[in-house]
Formats: sequence, structure tokens, C-alpha cells
Amino acid sequence: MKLDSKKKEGLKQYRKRSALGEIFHRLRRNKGAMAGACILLVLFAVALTVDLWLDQEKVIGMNVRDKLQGPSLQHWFGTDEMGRDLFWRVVYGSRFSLAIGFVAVFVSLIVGVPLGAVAGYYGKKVETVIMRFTDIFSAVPAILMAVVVVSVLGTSTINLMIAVGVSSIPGFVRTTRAAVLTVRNEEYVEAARALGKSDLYIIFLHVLPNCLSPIIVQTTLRVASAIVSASSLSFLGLGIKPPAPEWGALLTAGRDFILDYSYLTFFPGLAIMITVLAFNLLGDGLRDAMDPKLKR
Amino acid sequence: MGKYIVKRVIMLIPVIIGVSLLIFIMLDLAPGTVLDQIANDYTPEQLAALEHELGYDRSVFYRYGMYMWDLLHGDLGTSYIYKAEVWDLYMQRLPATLLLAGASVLVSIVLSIPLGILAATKHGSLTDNASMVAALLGLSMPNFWLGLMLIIVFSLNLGWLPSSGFKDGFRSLILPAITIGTGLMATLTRTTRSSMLDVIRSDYLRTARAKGVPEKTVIRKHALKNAMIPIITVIGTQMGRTLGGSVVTENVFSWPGVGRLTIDAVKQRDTIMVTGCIIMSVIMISLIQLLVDITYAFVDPRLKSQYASGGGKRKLARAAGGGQT
Amino acid sequence: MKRMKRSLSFLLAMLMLLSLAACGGKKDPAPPDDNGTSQPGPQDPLQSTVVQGTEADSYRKHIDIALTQQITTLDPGLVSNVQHYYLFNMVYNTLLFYDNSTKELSGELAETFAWADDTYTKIHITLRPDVVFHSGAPLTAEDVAFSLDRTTSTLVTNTYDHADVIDEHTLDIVLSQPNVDFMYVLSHNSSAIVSKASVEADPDLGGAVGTGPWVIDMKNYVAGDSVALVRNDAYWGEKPKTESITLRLISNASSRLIALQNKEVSLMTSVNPTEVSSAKSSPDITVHDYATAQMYYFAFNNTSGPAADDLKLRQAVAYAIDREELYLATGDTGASPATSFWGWHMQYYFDDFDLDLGYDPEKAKELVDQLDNKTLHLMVNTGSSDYRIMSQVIQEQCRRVGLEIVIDEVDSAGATANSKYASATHEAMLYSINMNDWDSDMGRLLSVGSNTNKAVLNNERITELLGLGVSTTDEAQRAAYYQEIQTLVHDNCFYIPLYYTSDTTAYETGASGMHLSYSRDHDYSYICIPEA
Amino acid sequence: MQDKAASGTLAPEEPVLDIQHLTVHYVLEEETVEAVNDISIRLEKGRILGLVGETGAGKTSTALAALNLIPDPPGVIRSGSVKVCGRDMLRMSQQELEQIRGRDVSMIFQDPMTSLNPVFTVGEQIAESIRLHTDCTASEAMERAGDMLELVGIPRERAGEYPHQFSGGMKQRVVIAIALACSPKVLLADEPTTALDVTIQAQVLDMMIALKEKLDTAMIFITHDLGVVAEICDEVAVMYAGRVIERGTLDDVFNHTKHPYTEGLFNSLPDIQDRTAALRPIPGLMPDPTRLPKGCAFAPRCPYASPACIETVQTERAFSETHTVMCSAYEDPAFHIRREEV
Repeated sequence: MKLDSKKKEGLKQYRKRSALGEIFHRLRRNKGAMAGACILLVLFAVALTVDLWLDQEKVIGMNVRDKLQGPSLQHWFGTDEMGRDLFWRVVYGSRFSLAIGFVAVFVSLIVGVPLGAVAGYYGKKVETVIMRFTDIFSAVPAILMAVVVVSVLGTSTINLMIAVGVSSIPGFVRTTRAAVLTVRNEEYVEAARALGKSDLYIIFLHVLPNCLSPIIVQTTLRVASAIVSASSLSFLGLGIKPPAPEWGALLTAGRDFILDYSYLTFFPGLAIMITVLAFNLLGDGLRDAMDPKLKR
Repeated sequence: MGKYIVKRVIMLIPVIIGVSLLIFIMLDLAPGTVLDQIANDYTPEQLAALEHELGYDRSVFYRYGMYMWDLLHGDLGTSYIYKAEVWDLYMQRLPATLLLAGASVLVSIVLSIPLGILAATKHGSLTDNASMVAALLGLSMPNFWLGLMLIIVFSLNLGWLPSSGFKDGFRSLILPAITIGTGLMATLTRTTRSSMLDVIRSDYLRTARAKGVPEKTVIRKHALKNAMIPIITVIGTQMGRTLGGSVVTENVFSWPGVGRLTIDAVKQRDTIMVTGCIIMSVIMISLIQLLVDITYAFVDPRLKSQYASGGGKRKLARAAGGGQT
Repeated sequence: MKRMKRSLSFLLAMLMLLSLAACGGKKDPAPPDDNGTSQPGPQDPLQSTVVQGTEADSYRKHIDIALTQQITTLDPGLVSNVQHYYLFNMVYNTLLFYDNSTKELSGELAETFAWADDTYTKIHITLRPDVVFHSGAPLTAEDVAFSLDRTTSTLVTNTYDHADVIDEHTLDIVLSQPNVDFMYVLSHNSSAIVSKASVEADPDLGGAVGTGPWVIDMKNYVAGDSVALVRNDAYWGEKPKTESITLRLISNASSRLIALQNKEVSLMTSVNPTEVSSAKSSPDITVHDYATAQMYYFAFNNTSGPAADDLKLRQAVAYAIDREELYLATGDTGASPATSFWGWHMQYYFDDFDLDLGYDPEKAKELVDQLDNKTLHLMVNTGSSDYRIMSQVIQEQCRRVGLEIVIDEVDSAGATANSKYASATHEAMLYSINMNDWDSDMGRLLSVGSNTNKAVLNNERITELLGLGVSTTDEAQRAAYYQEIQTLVHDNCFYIPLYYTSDTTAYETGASGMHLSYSRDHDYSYICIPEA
Repeated sequence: MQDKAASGTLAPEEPVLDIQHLTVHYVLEEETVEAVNDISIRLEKGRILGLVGETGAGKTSTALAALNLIPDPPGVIRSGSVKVCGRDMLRMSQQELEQIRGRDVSMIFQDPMTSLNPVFTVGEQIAESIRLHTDCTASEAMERAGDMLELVGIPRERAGEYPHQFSGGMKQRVVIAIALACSPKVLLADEPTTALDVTIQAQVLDMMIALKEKLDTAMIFITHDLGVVAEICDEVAVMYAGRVIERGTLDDVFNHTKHPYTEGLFNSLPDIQDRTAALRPIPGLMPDPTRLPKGCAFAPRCPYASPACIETVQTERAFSETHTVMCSAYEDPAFHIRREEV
């Protein structure tokens, strides 16, 4: 009896945290990831509430007398060719860039994940067809694919999001498929199958929830690259057009002044860099935290 | 080996067929055709004749069939924007593209591998964190922005390096190569780090240390060579991808690479040019992959014997490559 | 919806600023000249200039020149646009030479040239005997006939029928219909002379063999990016002082200026308007700015769509547009407003119309009130930032008078495709034209079937007048014909001319020998820079 | 602790390996694994010490500490000294360490499959050690590597082959050849035969004994196989939860077993005489090395344990000049374990 209680205690000692808790715990130890998460929190807070506290006049308010002034205490990032305060334009632009990043990735998520799940779950011919198609799709460089899609759909903010989203579909198909492959023969899936549940039910309620971690990592990293891609498209003249204060557009507009007023290019680029870095840090941290190889 | 190459070539065929069909259909959905681009250069009668000749009076599948027929005969077709053979146009751009891709990957290698090794040997330390942030920084900067900033500093303010073109040879190459190379750093550093981490914990490194092998040699000789396969895989992938063209950087530095050629062709609805460029890039990527596979054998004797016995090496190489994407 | 509102408010704010700027900067209208017509075009147009330099003992051997757009092909028979003319001017010769500062034609490859009949359908030409192609073959009448036969340019093909070769150096050029301006066409790059033997030997690249002072270095040619040229030491005329020139594309204006400042290139066109002052302040750079023969215009589809049968709608738009606001918005400070749909530099320019369709929002409002349909779709090629900006300004200007402009954004391929004459689907679009010096050139925009006829105009009287205009050399008659065309176009608002653009060329201080022209097809053949 | 423990009858010279009060901990983020706790081991020239214990008892950590090869982080050597031929491994510069490792002391690792570097030929791997520690050219080193291969029973022609071309037993021979390449004075053999099948085990063991005789190497033989210990060892140390709980000559430990844990180990062996007898495994598990009790770590599993055992700090108790035991039960002079009854 005495031994029994000891045994229990021993078992308690070995009890593991829940998988999610473990991931979160390891993530918290990653200083980079935490820094990224903090930056993102601030960014989200700003992007979501900017309408409430930022006077529109600051973003669009033009004041020719103040045009093209270098950074100062009054105008932290200086002013643009219309005398608009660049700092507030960058702040306001956060909602465009974040929205583009998320909507674009959402587009590739809703297409890529089901395709990857189906490919991984059914295997055989279905898989071959989907994966061949993915191979073909990814043979076209992402930026080129985005340009083609914009050519087909025309230029607009929504189309830009779709274009960027479409070009990252193959990544999601591959990630999801790989993840599904690892769980499709797990016992709980077999059990659900034995219970006669429909494939769709099994995929969405049993398989996908257990494949979330790589998809979450992929999502975080893709949001980062989507923001860069979108700004690249703006740069190539296919993205969002000025005067919308999207960062890529701000940057592109600044290029015309780069000789004399390089800060107009510098600050929006800095904003993109910090945001994307934050996503990348978080994504990288998540990947590390979810990587079973590093558990030892 | 010969059999292996043949197999690779055969595997290329469906991708080429598929990718060209994809491009044909998508560009057909976009408004306008290549003929509209050159419409001002021709009389309506000539245009109508051209339209018939190029199959623009028939369906996209007819044109695709025509293209495939030519392709079967080794003809990549003619660009009606440039009024020249796609093959010739591609070859005009290839030297600059190869140079830039090579230099960029080199920059990435020179920066990433030491950084990755450093991070791995100091796993979990501040150095590790800082190295990874440094590597991610490259990925997080929009290429064109970094390019512009480099131009401002090194061309405009310091006047050290040219800002455009590639006629100055090595000097012209520096800024664009840094621009692309730093963007490639993140993946390579990460791969080096995790691959080194796997190896550093391995028993055979302990054996080496127990023999009294100096730590530097342990890392540079014993560990690195073992960690090389995933690293080479990533280098190959990056080389392949940069060979497909780096549109944005080429744009910033007015670099005559295939990326700009391809994007311009999309804008001009030059379907044949776009398809040709992508087919060439698929072939290039495949060539690089072949090269990478051959390199594996030099790095890992286990794979060499796999090659010798034939079969299963792709799987093994892929497994050894580790799941980086 | 909310986002749309916001972008509208952006635009509104921008426009308010612009109108402020416009009010402040408005110059006095040009005083009417003796004839009572106000002076067209820019106040003091730079006609054409050869940049003068000092003589030196030695000159730089190699010069790089920045292009603003692609050179896609080397063959003058296959393409016609301003970028290619830089190249064609250097590599090829034409039969005649037109000096646009004296407005006179002289022989280039032709030793003599004259109309052979009085119906203006046949030109008799004798060639210089001492001309050889870059391939070494001598120039013959066969080459001339061959070149004119193969060129695809509508400038030539519209009236050229065939050439009768009389002997090795003599031929008659026969036209399908009278065209008194055809000699100008023969001076145009579209009728540059290529070697028949070379083209027949190599259909793809043979067209790159000309007779001009520069030879294309095929080994270093990268289509769409750069063309390397070496001096033609066997040239029949004056030989250049520079040994080799590379024309290469730097499509971004700021990048071009950086390359110029960094001495990577020695000459560029189209300095970014925002950077002109910066460029001018640099002692290493000389900047020329000048009015050009390029005109931006607004074209209604006059065959189908809401504007086709609705003169009031067209006029309402005309009244609503404030041209000055347009070019201030695009940053083209050297631009001048266009009143008549004609080149300011052309001989028969006319703008003394009875009906004044100048900016008048009140009249526009009145007309709009009478309209049933108050919406118009404007197709905009987003490949050009000028079109994009102008469309937004026009949208706002029309909104102010109660007319809704819906902007349909397409890329340049889409714009061309949707506005083809035979199958045009646009309701209205913005476009531009580079006008040649001779008045009949406007026929490109007015004649039936032409793809550059963006108004999809099919007006019998205009067609008739265009024919009459080229069938006589009587200046008074021609003036009357062209005046009538201009009045018709103006009063009916088939097109609304917007403004004539200005342009800049910047080069390394000390460079000379370039022939700069308002027609923008500058000739860089004799550019040279003294060795420091 | 009683230093005199293992001296006396043995050769009077200085021990080649002298581990004193060694404590090794693995410091993890939240907990500390107390792998080795204050152990001392002496080993004289030419002798073989069997280090016995369950998995996780700290045997390998002890051996690694002897080479100063404890992975850091997370490993920390808290205290103690490890003298190899009189020089303290734990207070040496990295360079000095690299000179001594492989030359004076070397180690054979547990798993031959993973202990060889897959991308170098076995010849290179043996020669590397020779080149590092002796003054010779590359070809001489390769020549001697060939000699070593022959010594361990592998034809020298195979020096140019890669590890994956060898079988498990062959690989272990290569590992042994690497360890012995420079005739070290001390050899730490960490379960060198565990990964091999039985017939090959015997071959490898015979070979090691022969080599030991030839090179006069002192050896610590880490194993949990008591049969092997009986066959080759001169002395035995039994480890449990990071402590040496019983040590002595082979005869002391095998025939005069004192510690209840050692007894448990013997009891859990199948009895060859009585095949019908049920195995008597030790109940329970090793305690969590992150929270060892203050007193005896074996107490929770010990059939003789009294509540005091867990609380009392254990000290070594000498039964003879060579035989010491760590068990507080012997405070009671009447205490004896059942094995002695038999």
C-alpha cells in the first residue's frame, strides 16, 4: 500500500504538460519569438483601432508648405510631397498591409489545406493528381504567378490579395499533405473510420485538427512573405496604387524622390521589415517549439 | 547514372506539358493578346494574316497544340514582341542570370553557413538568437527596398559601385548579389543550424572528441561534412529558384536577367515567350537538382553506393535532405 | 463601401490641394497673335538643337546611353516607336532627311528626289552611288524597293503601292493614292533602308543591317535590354568621334538619374519631374527641357456605348475638364494645354473655334442636368502612372459637375485589346500620340479602320477631308481642309485634346553632338565627350 | 570517505585513473538531474574494473566525466577531480585535454552503429587519432591504422571502406581499434558488447582481453551484464542512482555480496541450475534522478528498508581492505542479507 502511493507520486512526477502547453512553454522561452509576438500585438492593436483615435486629417491632411520635410520631432518620419506626415501614413498603412497579408494567406489556406488534406487522406490516384498539379503550379515562380493572376483579374486591392494568395497555394498543399500523411493511419482515425463516419467528417474533425501545428507555422511564415510579395507587386506597378497608404505603395511612391528625400523610401521599408521580421520570428519560434526533434 | 538521368528527363515531361498548358490558359483568360501589343506596327490585313498564322482565330487549345508540336521538334517558338526566337532571347539573358544567381547563392553561403554553425555550436545562447534574427532580417527586408538602400549608400553617396546593368563585371555584381543573397540567408542559416544541431549531438562527434580531435576540426571537418546534405539541398533549391529570375532585384538594378524578360512577356501577353522562359527555368531547376544529386554522392558515401546499386536514391536523398521547403 | 468612401476623400483632399496650387500658379493666357488665333502649344518651344561642344584632342571611346523603354527589335521595318528611333537614327539611313528646325527636306541616301507627276502619286529618286551596307554590299535601288515593300508601318503602307526600279541607282516610288506628304514619310524611320541580301539570307536578324554611322554588335545584343553599337568606319558621311555606344534600358526615372550621376551612363531622357531641380543643381549634369510633339487626349467611343450618340455627354466632359489641373497632377510642369486636336507644331494648326469648350463647370452642370445617362466608363491603362493620375483627376472633376466616371483599370495589353477598331468595347479612354510634323499624320487617329483611332471614328466628311488634304499642295486649300477637320472634331467632341507634354534630356556636362528634337526621336549618332 | 578502500593488496604504484568525489549534474531549465553523486574510483595499471548498474545509474556519465566530455550544457561537473596518470582532467585547458584524450585515455562507446562517422573511411578515422598524437606522416598513420585493423581482426584492405559497409560487430571492432590506436593507459569501455549478438559478443570480449594483455591497458568496463563482469573483471563497482553502493574485488562482490541492491541484481538473473525457478526482478523503478532522497536512493525498493534509511545520509562502510558498501542497515551488527544465508 505504501509502495502504491509512492508509485502514484512517481507517475505524477513524470506527467507531461498538455501538448499545447508544452508548445507555448517552449515558445515563451524563445526570446526572438516573444519579441515578434509583442511587435505583432502592438501592430494589431494599432491596425484594429487606428480609425478610432487617429485623426483622418493627419493621414490625408495636406499641407504644401510643409512638403518634403526631413524627419524631425514634429514629423518623426518627415513629410511627403503633399506635406502629409509620413509617420501617420505609415501607422495608418498598417491596416492595409496586415489585411493583405491575412486575406492573401486566407485565400491560399482555404484552397491549399483541403486539397492537401484530400491528397494526404485518400492517397493513390487522388494524391497523384493533386500533387502533380501542385508540382506544375509551383514550377511557375510565385511572383510571376501573382503577375499572371493580376493580369487576368485586373489590378485592385482584392485582386492583389487573391494573386498573392494563389501563388502560395502549393506550399499549403504540400505542408498539409505531409502532416495528414503522418496521422491518417493513427488509431483514432481508424476508429472513426470503423464507426462508419464519412470521409469528410473524419478529415475535418479528426485529421485536420491534429495537423494544425505545421499549418499554423506555415500560415505565420506565409503572412510574412505575403506582405513582402504584395509590396513587391506594388513596386512592379501591379499592386495597390497611391494615395492609399499601403506600405508598398508608400515605398514605391517614395522611389521618385529617392535622390533627394530617401527617407520617404526608408521608413515604409523599415515598417515592412519590422512587421515581416516579427511574423518570421514568431513563425520560426513556433516551428522550433513544435519540432519534435528538438524536444530532447 | 545514365539510366537515372533518363528517368529524370522523363519526369520532366509531364511538368513541362502541364506548366505550358497552365500558362496558355491563364494568359488566354487575360484581356488582350500579343497581337494587340504589336497592332500599331501592322496594317489590319497583315494583322489578320498574323492572327490566322498564330492561331489567334482558333481556340487556345489549338494554339497550345501548335506550340507543343513545335516543342516536340525542339523549337521553343518565336516571340512576336521581339520578333526573334525564344531560345535566342533566353540565351541572351542567361549569362547575366547565371552570374547573378551564382553570386547571390555564394553570398548566401558565405554568410549563412558560418552563422548557422555559430548558432548551432552556441545552441540556446544569446549568440544563437542573434544569429537567427540576423538571418531572418535578410528575409524580412523587401528585396527592392534593400536594393534601393544599397544603391543610395554605395552608388549615390559613396560612389563605389555601379547601380545598374552588368557591364562592369564583378563590381556590377556586388550590390544585386548582396540584395538577393541576404534574402536567401534565412533558409540556409536555419538549415545549417538545425542540421548541425542534429550532428553535433551525434555519437560519432563524441567519438571524435574522445580521440582528442581539436574542437575546431570536430566542427569543420566531422560535423560539417555530415550536415552537408540538407545544406546542399537548400543551396540547390535556391540556385534553381534564382535561375528562374529575380524579377524585383533585376528591376531595381536594371539587370538583364530572365526574370524581367518573363514578366515583361506576361505584360505583353507574349504567351510563347512566357512559356518558353518557364520551361527553360524548369529544365534549369532540374539540371541543378541533378547536380545536387551528384554532389550528394561526393559528400555522403552511403549515397554513393546507393547510386552504384541504383534505385531508391531519390528517396534517400530526400530523407537525408530533411523536410525543408 | 467604407474603403471606397475613404479613398474618395483622399482624392478629394488631393484635388483641393491641386486646385489651390493651380489657382496660385495660373499664368496669364497667351496674348492672341495677329490672326486673332491664340498661339498654340508652348510659349517658347525648343525646336531642335544640336548640342554644341568644344573641340578636343581626344574623345571618350565608349559612351552609355540610358533608354526609358525596351528596344525589342532591331529591324526598322517591323516596329515604330520613339525608343527604337534612337537606334534607327544611328544604324540606318532614310532616303530623305527632314530638318524640323528649318522644316525642310533634303537628300540623305537620295541624291535627287522629285514628284514625277502632278497627281502626287509618283516620286522619282536617284541614289547616292557611294553607299555600302554594314555587310559590305553596295546600296542599290533594289534594296530601297525591298525595304519599302516589307515595312509594316501604316505610315508607309497606307499610301505606298510599289517601287519601279529603273536601274541600279534610280527608281520611281508609286503611291496607291495621292499623298503630298509622302516625302516626309520617306524621311521617317519607318522607311529606313535595309539590305535585301542580308534579310533574305537571315530573315530573323538580316533586318539589323543598315547603312548608318553605327553598326550593331550582335554578340552583345540583349533584346529588350541593351544594344551595343560600334562605329561604322566605312560610313559614307561624317564619321562619329566616339568608337562605341551602348544603349541600355533603365526603366525607372530615378534609377536613370542615379546612373547618370554615378557616371554609369552619359545621357538619359525623361528626368523624373520631381528631380529636375536636383539634376539641374548638379554641375556634372546638364539638363535640357523642352515641349514635345506628344499630346495626351481623351477619346470617346463614337461607334458604340453611351457617348456615341450623345453630344451633350461628350461636351459636358469637355467643359468639366480643367487641363491645368491634369498636368499639375502628373507633375509635368512644362506641359501646355491643348485646345485643338492637332499638333501645335504642325503647319495647319487651328484653334479659333466659334464654340468655346474650355473649362466651364457651370456649363457642364447645365448639360449634365439634361442627360438621362450620367455614367461613363473610362478605360485606363494602369501601366502608365500618368493615365492613372489623370483618370482620377478627371473622375473628380466630372463628379463635381454631377457626372459619374467609372474607372476600368486594365494593363497595357488589355487597353490595346479593348480598343481595337474592329472590336472596341471601351466607352472612353485616355491615350497619347506622338505627332509627326506633317499635318496628314493626324489621319492615323481619324481614319476608318486604324487601330490608333481610339475614338472609333467613322465620319464620312472627315475621311473625305483627309483625302483632299493630301492631294494638293495649295496651302490655302489645305489649311481650309484641316481647319474643317479640327473644327469637326472639336465641336463634336469626338476627342478631347488634353495637353502637350514636356520632356527633359539630361547628360554629362561636356557631352555634345546630340541632335535633340521636340519630336523626341533624338539623334545621338554624333555624341562625343572630350577626354578629361 | 575512506580513501584507502581499494588500495592495499594492489600494486603500490600510483593509479593510472583516480576519480575523487566526482559529482555530475545535468541542469535542465526546471530541474536538475543528479546523475553522478560524489563517487570515487581508483584504477591501477593493467587492471579491469567492472562498473555495473541499471540504465540511468550514472555509469556513462562517470566515464564521460573521466574524459571531461560531459555535454555542456546541460551537464555540469559540480565537484571532484579526475586524475589520469596524475594529471587532473577537470582542470586542464582545452588544448591539454585534446592531447590527453585518445593518447592516455580513450573510450569505446556503447553503440557501434552511431559511433563511427559515416562520411569518412574507417582507415581515416583510425589514422586521425594516430596523426594527432604521434609524430608521423599521413601515409605512416594510414599504415598504422591498417595494423590496428589487423589487430582487431579486420583485413587491412578494408581501411578504405566506409562504416556502412561493415557489419555491427565489425564496426565495434573499428571503434575499439580507434580507441586503442595510440595504446592508451586507460580505456573506458561503455557497454562495448551490448549492441552485438551473443556470438560476436564473445569474440569481441576475447579480443579486448587479448589486447589489454598486449598493451597493458587499465580498463573500466561498463556493463549491466554480470556474466561478462565475472568473466573479465578484476574489480567491481556497483552503481545505483549516481552512487557507488558496493565495491570490491570480483570475489568480494560476487561471493560476499553485502548490499541489498547487488543482491537484487543477482536474484534477477535466471538460474541456470533451476530452470523452473521464477525470475525475481527488483520491484519498482529507479528513483527520479531529479529528486533523489537525502538518504538511500534504493530504500523505496529495498526489502530490508526501514523508514530511517530514506533519511539517513549514507556513508561507505568497509568490510575488508578491498570491499566497501554503502548501506546504513549495517549499523545494526546483526543485519545480513538473505543471499548470505544460502
